[in-house]
Order: sequence, then structure tokens, then C-alpha cells
Amino acid sequence: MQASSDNILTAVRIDKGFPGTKALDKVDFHLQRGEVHALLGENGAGKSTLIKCLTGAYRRDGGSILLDGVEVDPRDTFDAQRLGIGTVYQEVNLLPNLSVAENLFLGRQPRRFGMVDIRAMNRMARELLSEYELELDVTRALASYSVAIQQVVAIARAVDLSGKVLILDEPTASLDAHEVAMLFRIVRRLKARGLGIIFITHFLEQVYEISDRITVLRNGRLVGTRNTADLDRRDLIAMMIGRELAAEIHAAEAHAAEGEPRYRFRNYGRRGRIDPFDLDVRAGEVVGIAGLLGSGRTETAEVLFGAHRADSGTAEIDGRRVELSSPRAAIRRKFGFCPEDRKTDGIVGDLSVRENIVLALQARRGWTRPISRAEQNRLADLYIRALDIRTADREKPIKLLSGGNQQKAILARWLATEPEFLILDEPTRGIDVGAHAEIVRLIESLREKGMSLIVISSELEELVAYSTRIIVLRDRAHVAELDGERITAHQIVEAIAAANERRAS
Amino acid sequence: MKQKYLPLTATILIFVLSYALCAAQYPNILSTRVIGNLLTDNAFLGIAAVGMTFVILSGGIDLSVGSVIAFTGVFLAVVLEHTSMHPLMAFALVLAITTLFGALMGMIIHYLEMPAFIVTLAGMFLARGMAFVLSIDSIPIKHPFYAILKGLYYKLPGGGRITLIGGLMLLVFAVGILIAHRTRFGTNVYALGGGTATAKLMGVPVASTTVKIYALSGLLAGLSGIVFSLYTSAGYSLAAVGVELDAITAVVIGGTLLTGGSGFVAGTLVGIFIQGLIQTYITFDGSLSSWWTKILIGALLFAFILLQKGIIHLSRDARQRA
Amino acid sequence: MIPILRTYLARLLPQLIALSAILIAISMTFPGFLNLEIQNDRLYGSLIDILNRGAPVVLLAIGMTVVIATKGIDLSVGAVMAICGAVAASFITAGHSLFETLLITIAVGVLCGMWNGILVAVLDIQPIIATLVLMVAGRGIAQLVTEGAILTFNDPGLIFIGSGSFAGLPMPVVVWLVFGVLVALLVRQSALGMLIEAIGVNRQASTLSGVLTPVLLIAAYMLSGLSAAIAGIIAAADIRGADANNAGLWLELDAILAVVVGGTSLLGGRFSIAASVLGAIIIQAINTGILLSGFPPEFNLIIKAAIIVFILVLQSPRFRTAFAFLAVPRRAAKTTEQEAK
Amino acid sequence: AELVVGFSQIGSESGWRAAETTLTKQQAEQRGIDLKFADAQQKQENQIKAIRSFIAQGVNAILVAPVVATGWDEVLQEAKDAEIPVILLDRTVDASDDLYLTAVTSDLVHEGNVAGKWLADTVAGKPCNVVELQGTTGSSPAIDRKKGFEQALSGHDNLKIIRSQTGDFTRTKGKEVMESFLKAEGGGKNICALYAHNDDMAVGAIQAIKEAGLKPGKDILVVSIDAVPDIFQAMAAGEANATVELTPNMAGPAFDALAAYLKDGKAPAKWIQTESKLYTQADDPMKVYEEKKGLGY
Ligand SMILES: Nc1ncnc2c1ncn2[C@@H]1O[C@H](COP(=O)(O)OP(=O)(O)OP(=O)(O)O)[C@@H](O)[C@H]1O
Ligand SMILES: Nc1ncnc2c1ncn2[C@@H]1O[C@H](COP(=O)(O)OP(=O)(O)OP(=O)(O)O)[C@@H](O)[C@H]1O
Ligand SMILES: [Mg+2]
Ligand SMILES: [Mg+2]
Repeated sequence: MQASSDNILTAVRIDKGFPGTKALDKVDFHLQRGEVHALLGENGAGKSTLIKCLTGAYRRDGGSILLDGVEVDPRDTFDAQRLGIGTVYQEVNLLPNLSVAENLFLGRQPRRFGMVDIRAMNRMARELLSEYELELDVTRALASYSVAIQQVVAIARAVDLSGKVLILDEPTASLDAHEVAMLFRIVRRLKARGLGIIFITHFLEQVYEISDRITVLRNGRLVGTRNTADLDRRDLIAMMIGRELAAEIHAAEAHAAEGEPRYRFRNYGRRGRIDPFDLDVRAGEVVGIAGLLGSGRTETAEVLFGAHRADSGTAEIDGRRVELSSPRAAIRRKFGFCPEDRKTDGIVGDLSVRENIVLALQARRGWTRPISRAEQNRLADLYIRALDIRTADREKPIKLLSGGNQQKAILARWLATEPEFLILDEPTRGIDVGAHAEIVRLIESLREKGMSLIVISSELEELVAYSTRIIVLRDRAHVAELDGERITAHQIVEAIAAANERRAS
Repeated sequence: MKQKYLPLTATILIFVLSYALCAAQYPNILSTRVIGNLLTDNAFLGIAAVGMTFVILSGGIDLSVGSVIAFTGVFLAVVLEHTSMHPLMAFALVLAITTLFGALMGMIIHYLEMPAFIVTLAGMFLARGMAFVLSIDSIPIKHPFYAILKGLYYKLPGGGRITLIGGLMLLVFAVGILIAHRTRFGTNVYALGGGTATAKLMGVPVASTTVKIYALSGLLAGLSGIVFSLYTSAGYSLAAVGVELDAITAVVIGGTLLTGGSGFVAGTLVGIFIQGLIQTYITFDGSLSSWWTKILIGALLFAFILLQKGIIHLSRDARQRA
Repeated sequence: MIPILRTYLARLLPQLIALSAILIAISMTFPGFLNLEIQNDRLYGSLIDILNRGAPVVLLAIGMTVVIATKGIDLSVGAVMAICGAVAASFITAGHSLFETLLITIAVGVLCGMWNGILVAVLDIQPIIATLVLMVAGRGIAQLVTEGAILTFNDPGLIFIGSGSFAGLPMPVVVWLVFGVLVALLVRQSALGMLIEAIGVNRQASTLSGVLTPVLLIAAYMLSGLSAAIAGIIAAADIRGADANNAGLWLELDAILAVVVGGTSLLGGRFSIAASVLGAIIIQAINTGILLSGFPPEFNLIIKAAIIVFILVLQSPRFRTAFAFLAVPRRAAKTTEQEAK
Repeated sequence: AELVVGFSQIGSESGWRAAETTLTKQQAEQRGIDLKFADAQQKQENQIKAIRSFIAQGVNAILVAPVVATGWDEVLQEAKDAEIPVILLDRTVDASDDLYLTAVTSDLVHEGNVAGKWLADTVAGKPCNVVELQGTTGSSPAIDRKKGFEQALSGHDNLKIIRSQTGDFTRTKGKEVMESFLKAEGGGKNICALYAHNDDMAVGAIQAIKEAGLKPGKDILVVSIDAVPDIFQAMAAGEANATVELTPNMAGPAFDALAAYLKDGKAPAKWIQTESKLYTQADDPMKVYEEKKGLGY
């Protein structure tokens, strides 16, 4: 690989180790001016770690970094920002307690007479966000907005900071098609301006849509860099996982479930969160939930699981009335719920992978009946193997795992409870292609075993693949239901659009 | 009205309400004397509480302020008694010392990654220990300059006074509000409270901000110590025991979350006034035994917190319905 | 069994080192320090004094550890000690039997803990402030019971708890040993320990996983109240009277310090009862060492602060990583060992 | 009209102070005075606040038991400007004496002196190692009682203070510190006498001595200050030797002086010193105990 004079950012032989893990092993990376460079690899391959080394969030153990041919050594992210590197880190990394405007301009607020000029800052914030078609009250705390909006704000901030290099670590994980398209327009514009852009994602369509070159990491090592145009999908996947993938998400086959509904929700809802809805779920059925961001999908799941108590309607299981007033009550009925926001609702960061996996099972058994250590080890090992969770060992604190592997561990937590009704909110978010296919397969096999599943996903292709029925949401209300033949991505988009038109008129 | 002003508004509402209630029972509470006293008597606490507000906003805590106040007083008394240094010079010197002391604690907290609670607890022992070593006696300060400073006050109609130290507290609050809401440093403080790791990734200079926060708290504790020494014209190593808890209480009553990241400097002022009002009410009542005094203070504290929670809860519900 | 023992020792190593260093330092300045002799069927010596005098803080630290593990803090323990001491003294002087007195006292302590727990878990008040209420009011309640005086008693049974001995050890030591072992067994042999740690690390995620968070939180504060009750009984029995004004005064800070010296993070999560007990003993060793040293009392605080800072710096994560190269060979050895299995 | 008097008490840190509060209330009641009581919880700033709000309320007179000697000029001046007489109870202040009407106190240095004299007389020239339990570091009773005791001992080369540590005026600490003294001094063999700045610490220390297998009052002489009921019990049992009384009835003389002043403007003496009476085992301790035990100690 020649060091082209066109390289804006060059990283040579970057090394980074964590206790028990070699996260990066002499990785080279070249980013050219005016290119979008996709950085790919499985969960835990070291992508985020490489980014963090480049931006000074981690101290690298070895190697050098050149920006515009000049050796640089950002000591912290502030340094990197000054050098013109703007970054969106993997987990939404903004401050929920600050206002939107403050988040956008933290550390570079406009000042007048030495004081921050709040009015100017808010005006600039509104202007900046209008590029992203967002009309927000920028003085409100960021926490009051949805994850997707927060993500867009994070992107806006990073773009605004990036004089030379923009780094996006899975920025699209929580965005839907519309927002992705908008992001790509902005990325193309920046590219035309001569910025170098590093783009990390697990969505291969997006890779092919936007990137010029691809670099693949595996187990902390560089596998290679290719021109996107010269690399077909199969080869790319092979580069990433080191083998051929049996089959990617296969086409949908209609599998309508038979029999009486096991779970029957009538007029179920909670004021201010989700309008009352009716829902029937049979054994061996996967009900997909589709909708735009903020349409109330998560709320539906939370109400079903008792995380927020329903204030209207009834729930029946096998014809018997049940109260699902709390997660505990739901878990007693063999419900399981894999939340969308894994950082705040999912992982228990300081505890080990093992403890995270057995947590829900242990909670259901009660504190007086501890699961023996041997049994815990067995369960943990079982799921670490079954879901291919990449971790040095089962005693590693889960917060030290890569994002995708954390997601798998949460999934394992619920599988360990052997649920009969499993709610998955964005189960494949941030999961690599290999694992993605595995999870889809897993959903299929759970369904075949007779489990009832509710799956929320922004990836329509995926929803179509495994759903026996699809509910479409809009404005916190259930507006359409698709089944049988009508389960296609096209139909879903239609249903959402129809709803939108109605709203517009 | 904005969501984020809710706790502050609730606090102000509670204060006004309880002041009215007290005044209905003891009309004298409305006199300018009582109002002037409220400022003067709580001046040192208020100044220390401003520093505490910044510390708590950043998600930390500073248990050393009471001891630093005592140390400052003793230091001034010893210096003014044994040397011919001018008080202003001594003030500057002691402020430099306490600021440095705060900065040092900040450095230990940041660079050694130790919890603020413990570092400042050790600081609390250390500062009071230093005061003891300087002198265990209480030493009067008889410097004429002190008399001049104490002679500076604005007389209100009705016999009340706005003293120099009362005014100084208001000034410190004003500056504190400006720093918290109108400077980059202020936003950085809130950013630390929102999450150190995230703040770091966003490019907030965590190290220097942490050090500055504790240095500021040290500086204000020192200033508070100067005010206390003016207030009592003396230095005494056992003075101001437990002031840190009063300051923390004022900050929290003022609507700042102890977990950091949310709250207002102005709220702390109201918190100070509420505490002062409780004290005043109890002395006006004058029938409580020592133990009932404690029980009542605890009960009122509880009532204020509950009321605040209630108001916030109610208005949030009302908004959701609207 | 052996590997478990080894991880246990590894966890306690810093505390053990700190304790030995302090004991060695004291015995160098004061030669008779390590002497132990038997007198009236009871071990007698400075070491025993440390264990004995440390009893209240050890007990408080045991309860405090669990509360801190839930990401809470309990400032009221000193006041609860005073309340319980006062209750015990007033019941025993009113002619109740020892058994009744102890039962009532412990019930009062647990009730105080429950109050704190409800404020934290149900009313969702921040722990420092929630327990500050009882810290302020509690001492008043205690004084209300004793009317500000020291309520003395002569019941031999109650006094025995304070200054009697069992199997050669002073009763307070026996009490905290038994209590500590019971609590440690309770949390580690059941799933309580793990669930409490989960709550401390991420309360929301734990609730969503079906953990009974409010109940466990309340239980943690109740345990703290129980510890304070026992500590209060011991403190009162020790001086044969309930001193509502001073019993347990500022001991909450010592207890928190003990927990931190024991290496449990104030941010909640992982905890170790044994380490906190060691932490409390370390603090008492410092106190006793200062008393034996013969320095004038105005130096007490400075010496204590300096030693504590020193211990904490040694324990701080930064300091450890800075000296990690010492540990590297050992860690490497461990991984190969694991792989071999 | 009824006389309204504000009383700013330090707090309730000991049984002695509780007794003082009780007696002050009793005395006020006997004289038909409306007593406004304010507890300062050991904080000078609270006392100043209380005095200020007494002034704002317009009371007829103010009693203060000052927590510390310094720092009163300003607030006393305010009271004077408002023409409210102030009487100091049990401790004096460092302010010019025209700022208050009178001070009813004992002489803390003198108390220590009485205790020291008793010890010197009792050992009568024999060599004697004394250990001292100080009050709260920095508090004026601790400083003055130490000073007075040392004055009494000077010139008696046979008496030597070999250890001195603070016991914070509490029983618990008194016991703990005494235990360490005993360990440090050969199991107590080197100690001939204990001087405690208050009785509570002495009571705690007596227990420590007993638990160490020695006889307090015989093997180790015990002298302390305050004369609270419990020390008389110990004296009756032969476990304590002497105590110097600090009467908790400071308010009686104070109210008398106040009444005289208000009646015909007769200014009392600036210092009304209460007696520092020495009690020993010869004074029928059980009788004194019975007299004292109802006073709210
Ligand atoms: N702070 C840390 N301490 C220890 N190990 C870590 C730490 N951060 C990351 N790792 C480990 O380093 C490896 C690489 O992680 P990284 O987050 O870079 O993966 P990734 O490629 O970004 O994966 P994903 O696609 O899931 O985000 C993983 O094995 C992870 O467990
Ligand atoms: N316009 C809005 N204003 C304020 N809060 C909003 C708005 N839209 C959504 N939210 C909040 O953001 C959070 C996420 O929205 P919601 O859960 O409804 O999205 P969703 O349909 O589940 O989509 P996704 O799962 O993709 O985020 C919710 O707590 C919701 O209350
Ligand atoms: Mg990643
Ligand atoms: Mg959602």
C-alpha cells in the first residue's frame, strides 16, 4: 500500500491492548481526501477502538498518526477536535442534561464580552439543525428527545466540528431510511468539499451506497483495503468473518400461524404514551412492529411488558385475565423484553457477562433460591457459544464488550429464562452481518419451537423475513395490520405513507 | 414555562408561602431587621454554598468547606495578631492557600480517580487539623481595619441593615449565576455532571474543569472564612462544624440534583433563605426544647423535599394531560 | 475451594497490607503493642482493644456496605445508634426483661432503616438527603427519650454485652464477628448479593430484568438500621448508659470511610463485607495508634488524614495501573493457567 | 406586663447542660418569666442568629451561654443599641464589659486549680504520675481546666502529667482513651492518678480501670470536674475520689440580678462568680446524689 500524497489521515501500525485482549494489532489505515471510507468488521473486531485511538480517546500502545502528512498525537478528544477531526462515537455520546444548543456548541460557544451569547448560540443551533430538516426547541434538554433525534444532533455536531476528517461510528443504527438518506446527502456534500470520511456500519447496502473504499478488520488485525466497486458482497463478507456465510437473510416465506391466539390484549394502552390498541398473538407467531421513529413502537413494547403500567384495557393469556402491572408480573407470565436502549435499560455494566446472562432468571427465581455457580457457568458458556458472544472470558465486565456483543448478551439473558412471549426491540441494532443472520435464524427457530414473539425493527427487509404479521404504527397509534401476502417492505412503506398523508391533510 | 425551571419555581413558591405563613403568626418576621439578619447571618453559609453548588452540579461533593472556614479564621487571627500584615494582604494570602487546597483535592480526585466524598473528607480532617495546629485557642481579631469593614452597612428603614458581608453574599451569588450560565466553564461544569466519560469524549477538558471546580469551592470556602471572621471578629478552630452539611442541604433544597448536571445557583440562594427562615421561626417560637428543635428541623426539611416533589409531580401531570 | 479462597485473598490483599503496615508502624513506636495476655479468662492487649473499640464502626460499616452497594448512602446511622441506645436504656430501666429490650431496640432500628428505605425507594428522594432527615431529627428523638441526660442502667445482662467476654474475646468482638459472618453468608449464599450489585450498577435495567428493586432497596436500608441498632446497644452497654447526645456522633463518616478503605466504590455495585470490616479495623487501628503514640491531641486529625490519604492513594486505580508492570507477570501466569484447564 | 427573656443555649451536648437548661426553665417559671429558648446546636453562628432574632422580637432581656469567648462584640453592641440587657451564663466572653449586664459563671481555671490542689494535697509529696483526659480540643473548658490544673501542679515536682489526650467530654471516649493510657503505661502500674476535665469521661475511665483489673479510687486516684450525679455514685462506691462542682443553676442568680436591675436600675457586679465547691468521699456522696438526680442531669 503506497502512502499517497492524497492521504489526509494516515495511521501506521496502531497497537492497542486491554487486559486479556489485544484489541488492535499493528493496524494500518489510510484515509484519502474526498473519500468515504467504510471501516468494517465483526462485533469486537476493533473498529471503535481504532477510532478512539485516532481521536485520542484512548492512548494507543504503539504506532503513529499523520494528519496532512504531519505527525500528530492527539492527547484527548479536544485535541482531535482542534485538529479538525469530528467524531460521532458509537453509543450516543451527548449530554442528556444539557440543552440541544449547548450540546452542539459545547466548548465553542459564541461569546460576547467574555460571556456566552446564549441567543446567538440558539440561533446558530437552529440554523445548523435546519440542514437536517429538524425543527426543535433547541433550549430544551437533549434527554427529552428520542434516541434518533439525539443521534442526528450528534451527527450535526460532529459534521460542524470536522474541518478535515469526519468519523461516524455506526451513526445509522438508530435512524430510519428517511434520515439515512438525509445523512448521506450531507456526507456527499462534505466529500465534495474534500473532507475524508470514515464510516462504520453493519448495513452492507449502505456501504455500497456511499463508500468509495473499504477497510476490513478482523480480531484486531487488518484484513485489507479494497475499492468498493471491485469488491462484491460475498467477498466482503468472507473478508469480514473469515469464511463464507451460508446464506444472508433469505427471502420471506409465508408462515401464517394456526390456532387460537394465546395472548389477547384488548383496548390496551396508556395515556400520553400509546393509544389503546387490540393485539392478538398466537403461539409460534412473530408479530413485527413497524413505524417511523417516535411512532410509539417502544411504548407499545413497554406497555405490553408492564414497564409502564397500562391504564386502560385488559390482557388475557390462554383465555384467562392477567394483570401485567410490572416487569416482574410479566416475567412471572414468562414474558421477556429485550430493550432498545441497551446502555441504560439493558446492560448492568460493572457486572460480568455471566451475571448479566443469569440476571433475569435469578430475579424470577427469587433471592432465596440462588442459581449455583456451576449452573451459572453452564448457562453463560452455553449462550456465549450459542450466540457467539466475543469475550475474553465470562467474568469480563460486560461494559468492556463491544456494542454488538453486549446486545447478544442481553438477548441471552432473556433466552435463559425460556420465555413464551418475547419482545425484542431492535434486536439487531449494531450487530454484524454474521450475527445478524444468526439472530434472524434464532428468531425463526424460536418461533418454530412455539414461542410468541414481538419484534420491533427499523429494518424492513428483516421484518419481512421473519414476521407472520406486521403492525404499523403512526403517532402513537396502531394504524394498520399486514399479513400473509401483504407482508412486503413495499406494503409497509405504503401503509406508513398513507398514514402520513392522512396526517398531513 | 420550561421543564427545567420547575424545581426552582417550586422552591421559590414554597419559600414565599412559608414566609407568609410565618409572618401571619409572627408579624415581626416582616420587619427589615429580620430580612437584614437573614442576609447577614447566612452570608458565610451562602458564599460557601455557591461553591458547593458548582461542585454538586459537576456530580461531586465537597465535605471540607466547614473546616476550611475554620482554618481561614484561625489563620487570619494568627497572622493579624503575630505580624503586622495588612488584613487585605492576609485575605489575599489565605485565599491563595484555600484555592490551592481546593485545587489539590481536585487533582487528587481527577488524576488518582478517587471519589470526591472521601478525598474531601480527608481534606476536612486535614484543614481542621491545620487549624488546631495553628492554635486551639479562640483568638480575637482586633485590627482597626475590621472595625472599618464592619462599619460599612446600608441602613434600611425600620432598623434593618444590609451589611457588607450580606451584600458580598448577594454579589457572589450574582457572579456565581453568571459563571454557571454564561461561561464555557459553567457549561463544562454541567457537562461533567451529565457524565464524565461522555463529557470527555465531547472534548470537555475534564481535568482542568475538575481542578477548577474544587479550586473555586476552595476559594469560596476561603472567602466564606473571611466573612465568618468578619462576622465574629475572631478565629476559632472549632468554628463552622457541619457547615458543609448545611450547604449541601441548601443546595439540594434549592432544587439541584445531588447526582449532578441539573440545578441552579439561584436555587441555592432560596435554599439558604428557607433554612434561615426555619431557624428564625424556631427562635421566634422559643418554646422548643433542644431535642424538639432537632426533630422539627428534620421534619421541616422532609416537608420541603416532599412539597417540592409534589409540586413538580403535579405540574408534570398537568402538562401531560394538556 | 482453593481458587475461591485465592480470589478472596486477592480481593482483600490491599486492605491486609495496609493493616499490617499500620500495625507494624505502631509496634515500632510502641513496643508492647503486640503483646497479648490472658487476664480474667479474657484476652487482653492493644490488639484486642482495636477489635473491641472498633465494634460500632465495624457494625455500621457492614450495613453501610450493602447500602453503598445499592448506590445509596446512609447518613443516619449515628443518630439511629443514639436512638437505639436510648430505647434500650429506657426499656431496661423500666423493668423489661433483657430479651424484650433487645427485641424492641432492634425493631426500632429496623424501623428507622425502613423509613429511610421508603424515602429512597418509594418517594425516590436522593439517599444523602433522605437519610439526612433522620440524621438531624434522629438525635433529637434520642434526646427526647433520655431528656438530654445520660440514662444509666445496671442490668447485668445488658452490661455483659458491652464488657463481658465469650471464649476469651470481648462480647462486642463476638457480636460483630457473628453478625458479619451471618450477613456475609446471607448475601453470598443467597442471590441477594448479586441482585443488590445489579441494582447499584443499573437500577433501571435491573427493574426491567424483573429484580424487585424497591423491596431490595428498603431491605438494604433496614439492614443498615439493624446494624446501627446493634452498634447502639453495644455503645450503650459499654458505658452502662445511653448518651443520646454523643453516641454515634459523626460515626457515619467513619463507617463510610471504612467502606471506601475496604475498596467498595461509592458509585455502587461490587461490594465485600469482609473488606469493609477490615477497613473499619484499619480506621480503629489508626485511632488507637494515635492514642498510644502520645502526641498532643491537636495533631490527631492531621495524622489521621495523612494516613487515610496515603492508604487511598495506594488503593487508587491510577496508582495501581502505574505500578501494573509489577503485576503483569502474575496476570500472564494466571491466563495461561486458565487456558490449561 | 410579663417579662420576656430570650435564652440562647449552646445545645445539649452533655447531661450537665441538659440540667442547666432544665434549671433555667424552672427558675424562669418560678419568677413568672416568659422564657424564649433557642438551642444553637453547638454553633456560634446559630447563637448570633438567635440573639439577633431576640432583638428583632423585642424581648426584655437576653441570656446567653456563649459557646466560645470571641466574636460577640457586634451582636452585643446591637443588643445594647436596642437597650436590651444581656447576661452571660457559665462562660465569659472576650468583649468589653459594658456590652453586657453581668456574667454569671464559675472560673474554669479556678476549677482546674481546685482539682489540682486536691491532688497535690492528697498525694502529699509522694511521686505520682498523672494522666489527663482533656475535653474537646479547642473548647474553652478544656483549655482553662488544663491551665488551672497545671498551675496547681507547678512547684510540685513529685506530680507529673505523663499522658494527656482528648476524650471529647464523652464517656465512650473517656473509656477508650483510658484503655490506651493503661496499655501504654504498663497496664496502669505507672499511673497514680487520673484527672478528667469532666465527670462523664471520668465515669467512662473508671470502667476502663476496673476492666483492666485495677481499683479506681485506690490504685488510681480519680479527680474530675462538674459534680454530676453519677460521679457521686462512683464516689460512694469508692471508685472516684473527688469532683469540683460546676453548678447548673446559673440562671437563678442571673434572674435575681436582672430583676434588681429592672426594678431600680441597679447595675450588678460585672462578674457573679459561682462557687467551685470540692466534693470528696467524705461528703456523704449518696446524699448529694439523691439531691441532684432529679435535676435533669
Ligand atoms: N475499555 C476496554 N477494556 C477492555 N476491553 C475492551 C475495552 N474496549 C473494548 N474492548 C475489547 O476490545 C475489542 C474490540 O472492541 P471494539 O469496541 O473496538 O469493537 P467494534 O469493532 O467496535 O465492535 P462493534 O461492532 O460491536 O461495535 C473487544 O473484544 C472488546 O471487548
Ligand atoms: N416529538 C417528540 N417530542 C418529544 N419526545 C418525543 C418525541 N418523539 C418521541 N419522543 C420520545 O422519544 C422516545 C422514543 O420514541 P418512541 O419510543 O416512540 O420511538 P419508537 O417508535 O419506539 O421508535 P424507535 O424505537 O425507532 O426509537 C420516547 O420516550 C418518546 O416519548
Ligand atoms: Mg464498535
Ligand atoms: Mg423505540
